[in-house]
Amino acid sequence: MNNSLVVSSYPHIRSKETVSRIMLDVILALVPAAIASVIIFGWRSLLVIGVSVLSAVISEALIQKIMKKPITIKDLSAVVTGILLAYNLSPAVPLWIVAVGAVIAIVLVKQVFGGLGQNFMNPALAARAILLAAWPVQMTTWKKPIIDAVANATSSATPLPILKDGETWAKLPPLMDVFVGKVGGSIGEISALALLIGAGYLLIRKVINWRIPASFIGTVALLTWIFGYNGLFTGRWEYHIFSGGLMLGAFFMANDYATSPVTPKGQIIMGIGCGVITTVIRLAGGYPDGVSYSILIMNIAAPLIERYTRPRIYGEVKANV
Amino acid sequence: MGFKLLSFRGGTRPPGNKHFTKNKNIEKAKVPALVYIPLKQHVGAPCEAVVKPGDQVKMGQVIGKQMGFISVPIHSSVSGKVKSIIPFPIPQGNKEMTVVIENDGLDTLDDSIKPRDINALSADEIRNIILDAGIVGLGSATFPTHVKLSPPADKHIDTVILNGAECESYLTTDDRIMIEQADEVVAGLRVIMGVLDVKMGYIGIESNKPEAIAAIEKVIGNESNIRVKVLKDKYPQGCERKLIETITGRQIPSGGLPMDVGVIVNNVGTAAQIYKSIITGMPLIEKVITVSGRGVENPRNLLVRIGTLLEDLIDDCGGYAGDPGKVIIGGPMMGMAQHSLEVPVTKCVSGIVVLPKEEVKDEEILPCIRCGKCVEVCPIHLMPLHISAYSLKGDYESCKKFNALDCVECGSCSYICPAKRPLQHSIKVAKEAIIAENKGKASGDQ
Amino acid sequence: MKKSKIILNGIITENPTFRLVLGMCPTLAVTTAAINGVGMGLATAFVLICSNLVISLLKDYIPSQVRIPSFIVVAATFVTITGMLMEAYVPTLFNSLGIFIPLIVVNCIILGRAESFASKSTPMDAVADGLGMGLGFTISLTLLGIIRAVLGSGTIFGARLMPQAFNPAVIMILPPGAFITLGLLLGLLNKLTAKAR
Amino acid sequence: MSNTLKIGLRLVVVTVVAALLLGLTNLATQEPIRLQRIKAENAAKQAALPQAETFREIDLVPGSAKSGESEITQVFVGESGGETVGYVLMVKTRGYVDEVELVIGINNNDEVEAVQISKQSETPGLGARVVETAFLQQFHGLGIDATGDATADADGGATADTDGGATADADSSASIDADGGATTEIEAETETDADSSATADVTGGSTADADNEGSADADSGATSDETGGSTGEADSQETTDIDSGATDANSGATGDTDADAGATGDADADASATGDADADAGATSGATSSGDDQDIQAISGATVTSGAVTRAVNFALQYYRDVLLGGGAK
Repeated sequence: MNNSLVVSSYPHIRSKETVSRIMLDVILALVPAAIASVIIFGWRSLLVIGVSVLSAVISEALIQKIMKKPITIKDLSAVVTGILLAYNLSPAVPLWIVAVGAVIAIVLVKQVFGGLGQNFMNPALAARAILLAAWPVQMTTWKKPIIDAVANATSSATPLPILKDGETWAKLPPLMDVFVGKVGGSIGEISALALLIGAGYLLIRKVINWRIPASFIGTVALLTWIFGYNGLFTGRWEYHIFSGGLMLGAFFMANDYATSPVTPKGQIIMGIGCGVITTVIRLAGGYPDGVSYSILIMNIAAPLIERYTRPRIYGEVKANV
Repeated sequence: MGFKLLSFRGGTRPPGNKHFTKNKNIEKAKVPALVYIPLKQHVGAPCEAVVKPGDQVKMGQVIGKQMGFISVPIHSSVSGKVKSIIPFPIPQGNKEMTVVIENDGLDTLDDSIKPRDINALSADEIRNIILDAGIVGLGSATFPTHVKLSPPADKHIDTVILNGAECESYLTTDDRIMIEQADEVVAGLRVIMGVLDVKMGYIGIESNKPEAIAAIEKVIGNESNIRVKVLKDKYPQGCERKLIETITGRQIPSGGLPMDVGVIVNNVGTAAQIYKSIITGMPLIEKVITVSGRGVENPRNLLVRIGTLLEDLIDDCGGYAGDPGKVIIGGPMMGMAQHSLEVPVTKCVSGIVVLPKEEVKDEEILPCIRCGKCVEVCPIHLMPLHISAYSLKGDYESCKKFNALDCVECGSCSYICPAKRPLQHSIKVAKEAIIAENKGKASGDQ
Repeated sequence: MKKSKIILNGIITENPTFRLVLGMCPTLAVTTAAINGVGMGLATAFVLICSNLVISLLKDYIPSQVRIPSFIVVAATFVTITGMLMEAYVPTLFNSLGIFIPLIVVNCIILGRAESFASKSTPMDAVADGLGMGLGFTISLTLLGIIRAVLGSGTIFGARLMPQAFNPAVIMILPPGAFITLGLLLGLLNKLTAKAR
Repeated sequence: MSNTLKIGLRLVVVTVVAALLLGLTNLATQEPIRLQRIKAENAAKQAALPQAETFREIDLVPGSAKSGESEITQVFVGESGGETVGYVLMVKTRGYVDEVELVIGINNNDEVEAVQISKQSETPGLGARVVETAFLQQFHGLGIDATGDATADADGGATADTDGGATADADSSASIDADGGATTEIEAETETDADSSATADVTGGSTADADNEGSADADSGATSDETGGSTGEADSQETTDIDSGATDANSGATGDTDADAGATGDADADASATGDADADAGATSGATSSGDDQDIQAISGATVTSGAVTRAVNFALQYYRDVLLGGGAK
């Protein structure tokens, strides 16, 4: 008789998926954007990312120690939050703001609400919103792309403010520049190309699904095309989808597990909601970009959406016949 | 049969691992010197022993008599002497009264066992034969088959489905039965259709069993009222509800039974057993069992006498390969882990999987990250994360609102969960609590 | 009950802001600077003491069916009087507290204490309760005001506290800052008192 | 029935007593409040035009008293010893939160003497800072000729609601000077009448982009001056009109630079765009007397409020020029 046999409830096999593996995949998927950022803005980008990640991880460990909870930094979720926060900041941002932001994200938004999976908003975006309200000057100090400065010195304007006014469209940089990321902006959001490479990886690895990104980007594209400044169906949607934080937001933040609905229908509603709010802010609002605010607003609506989009269970309708 | 494989929404595909035994013929297992035959091997009331220690019994002789409608008799699987009747562990983990028989090795047949002419029998006679043969659902559900074949008059049954999906990993029992006993399977289906007076029969087989599909199709030939349905290789395709939905497009109402949508589902092994028992008169005393997994030296498909202990079976397969981590009766998704090998094979056992130590990891349970994968895989379209969370909080009322009772306990959610949360287990806990409460209420009302 | 205990109760055990979580509107709105907190707190304390006293005196006269309107009338009277007096004699404070003075009427503290304490107690106890609650409110508001002003503008009671290099976090003197500060303070106090128990 | 009556009666008694108390208080405080208000008003008028001893209200010209968001509500003639020493205009304008009321004193030199804010309820720490002396002092000496294009300089975090109010920068050498941790992009359209050169001077860890447009005809051309770890870019082309301007102003050059410190343009500049254009005020002092350039720095980030106040002052000056001067009041 062998007493070393393990007895547990079924299933006795588990998939290879683990939380840290998922986080690692997300980190890997974010690497191309970091490389793009270093090429475009120089090493300062990497410094910001480093400070952000380090502060996030340290503050997670510290707050868990203070709150006498198990320290879970090895699940890598703090690293992901750190990277995402940095990606939403300007490469010229003072480093102390980065550190403060990471602490806000981890302590105030994530751990205080119960840690991994319990945060009601995307920690990185919430931290960014707080930073922006707290230090508007420092947060909106931008850095010109270094690769652009040499080649073409006429304009460093990013497309979004130009897009706000139909008359200035002539100033739009070439679409390819916008797509590759040769424009100003936050560290992680400038290169749609690099983000798409990462997003492709995540889709293949099945870490994310297509629902939120597709409905988000699709909604923005459709609405910006319809409501162009020069009459209906004249919008420059191709600029809209590759500019600003849309790619980063759609693939890496709007579909953040903890803050988006788990139901398939809910995810599509979430994406459409984000798209509508983003478009409204971009076309009619006071800010150039609305991606982060749209995601935060929809984050708050996510539990409600989830409640009303509970999948119809097998056999439910016919039971009433 | 189109080119598109039939499937359903939800589900997942754990590694199949059927290659261990897929191409191995069914062989007769060694008959042990002692057999342990529990008096409860089916869903329903346990049997009452009709032999006492010291009695001589013959192979196929009734040793436990049926108690009530939902129950079947139990037969001796060997000839020999009753040694004792003791409480003994059964695969489900608890102990039941068990008849221990010393095998005399002669396999002397009981007098009642004689061949019959299948064409001379009426539907009721067949039902009685099935009952007397102790046949239960052999997929592992062990629901008495004669009950299944006696639907209430108000249920109009128009379809019979044989379940040859075998979506569990490792197991190749049904696969081998379909390949080697295709005639019996199809004949068994005809018997069932005849008893129920049904015009249409389907055999659902997953696409990963091409040999079985070919064998069955060959037997069917041009017969127009029996069809093979090729199903996508996906877990839990073999779940009755999903099988019916996939093949007929009908959904069993929440809380209902297959017969509510006019369908009766039987395992392919059950069908073959029905046919064999009718023509040979031999009751259910042996079963085809897959012994597989990296933890056994020589994985095999065996025809095993009921009452054989697991240790005898493992020995028969060359013993353990390395250190065993887990011995599972059934497949790894829904099977029952055993803490010892002193457990007999009963009618519910369709396979034994031995996982080596290195495959058994004690995974750390992390907080739910709301990835939604459990929602995606749930074949019933439940939200396991919420039910589980409520269950762990003891809020069974909310579990009920989230349809915990509809859970089919396939374990897909626990399998897929990256945080390794015991989703299925906690849902089961909630289910049991709700059922207990409902019963309490019902008896309170009376 | 001892008066000192009643007063302490209002300041600590049942602090209206941190324990009873009453009067959130002025708490969140006026605490952009410590001085506003002091002013608002004292004005509320004054109204609270007066209304508590009067309600306690009238408790046998006012029929229970119309007690709520009566309490409101009493509170509103004192608020209006306070407003007039402030405008006449301390116009600066009146200007900075602005709209929140009339809103003292609907401050739950006033009605809450009238209903749960003053209408059941002797006049002197009611005054003590008003004093305690008023002071508790003042202290809470001042504390919030100090934190927000220091972080949000680097000043305390108008004097520069933080070094020039400090970049004030503007959000702290905006409405979100009020919520964040209050939330964190509530959490902190709960944690501290939970330990004490 | 009678019970209901009794209850009602008691409630009436309570309310009557309350009304009495209120009446008494009102009686007692009425006079002090009135005096306070007069005092406050007078203090504001006095502060706006210190040289006056008494103020006499004159009639408004209704048609000209309102323009866009700004409205002149009262006009007083400030007198000292029977002599007119200036005017005080009460102006109402629309701020970010609510109405802002200003008291604007204009002296006999046709310049703004002082501006006072008599009522505002702007955001504390932002718009509410318009009452600060540092901001209001900037209006001192503002002349009437500038009214059409008086420009201001946004300093700090301009909120995204900027509606063009925060404009500007002017000095003889048309330099845009972004310093501190400021800024996004400053687009300056420079028309310079002098031998000035447009320079973008960037210091600190900031980034500036001065994009000065015009037609280049200057002798010095554009220079870009970068210091610190910043990136700056000056892309300037100037219109030069050498003979006219250079001689006019005391400083030897007058520039009229219009820096738009509006929304910045980046994807994420949502909350607040910032312009930090710091005009070299010293260089303009001479020019102001001739009324060519004005610099009013928006305080903090609240460009909506600052802009509204600036426009209100300009409107008051316009009214003064068109109505009070034009009407032969002087």
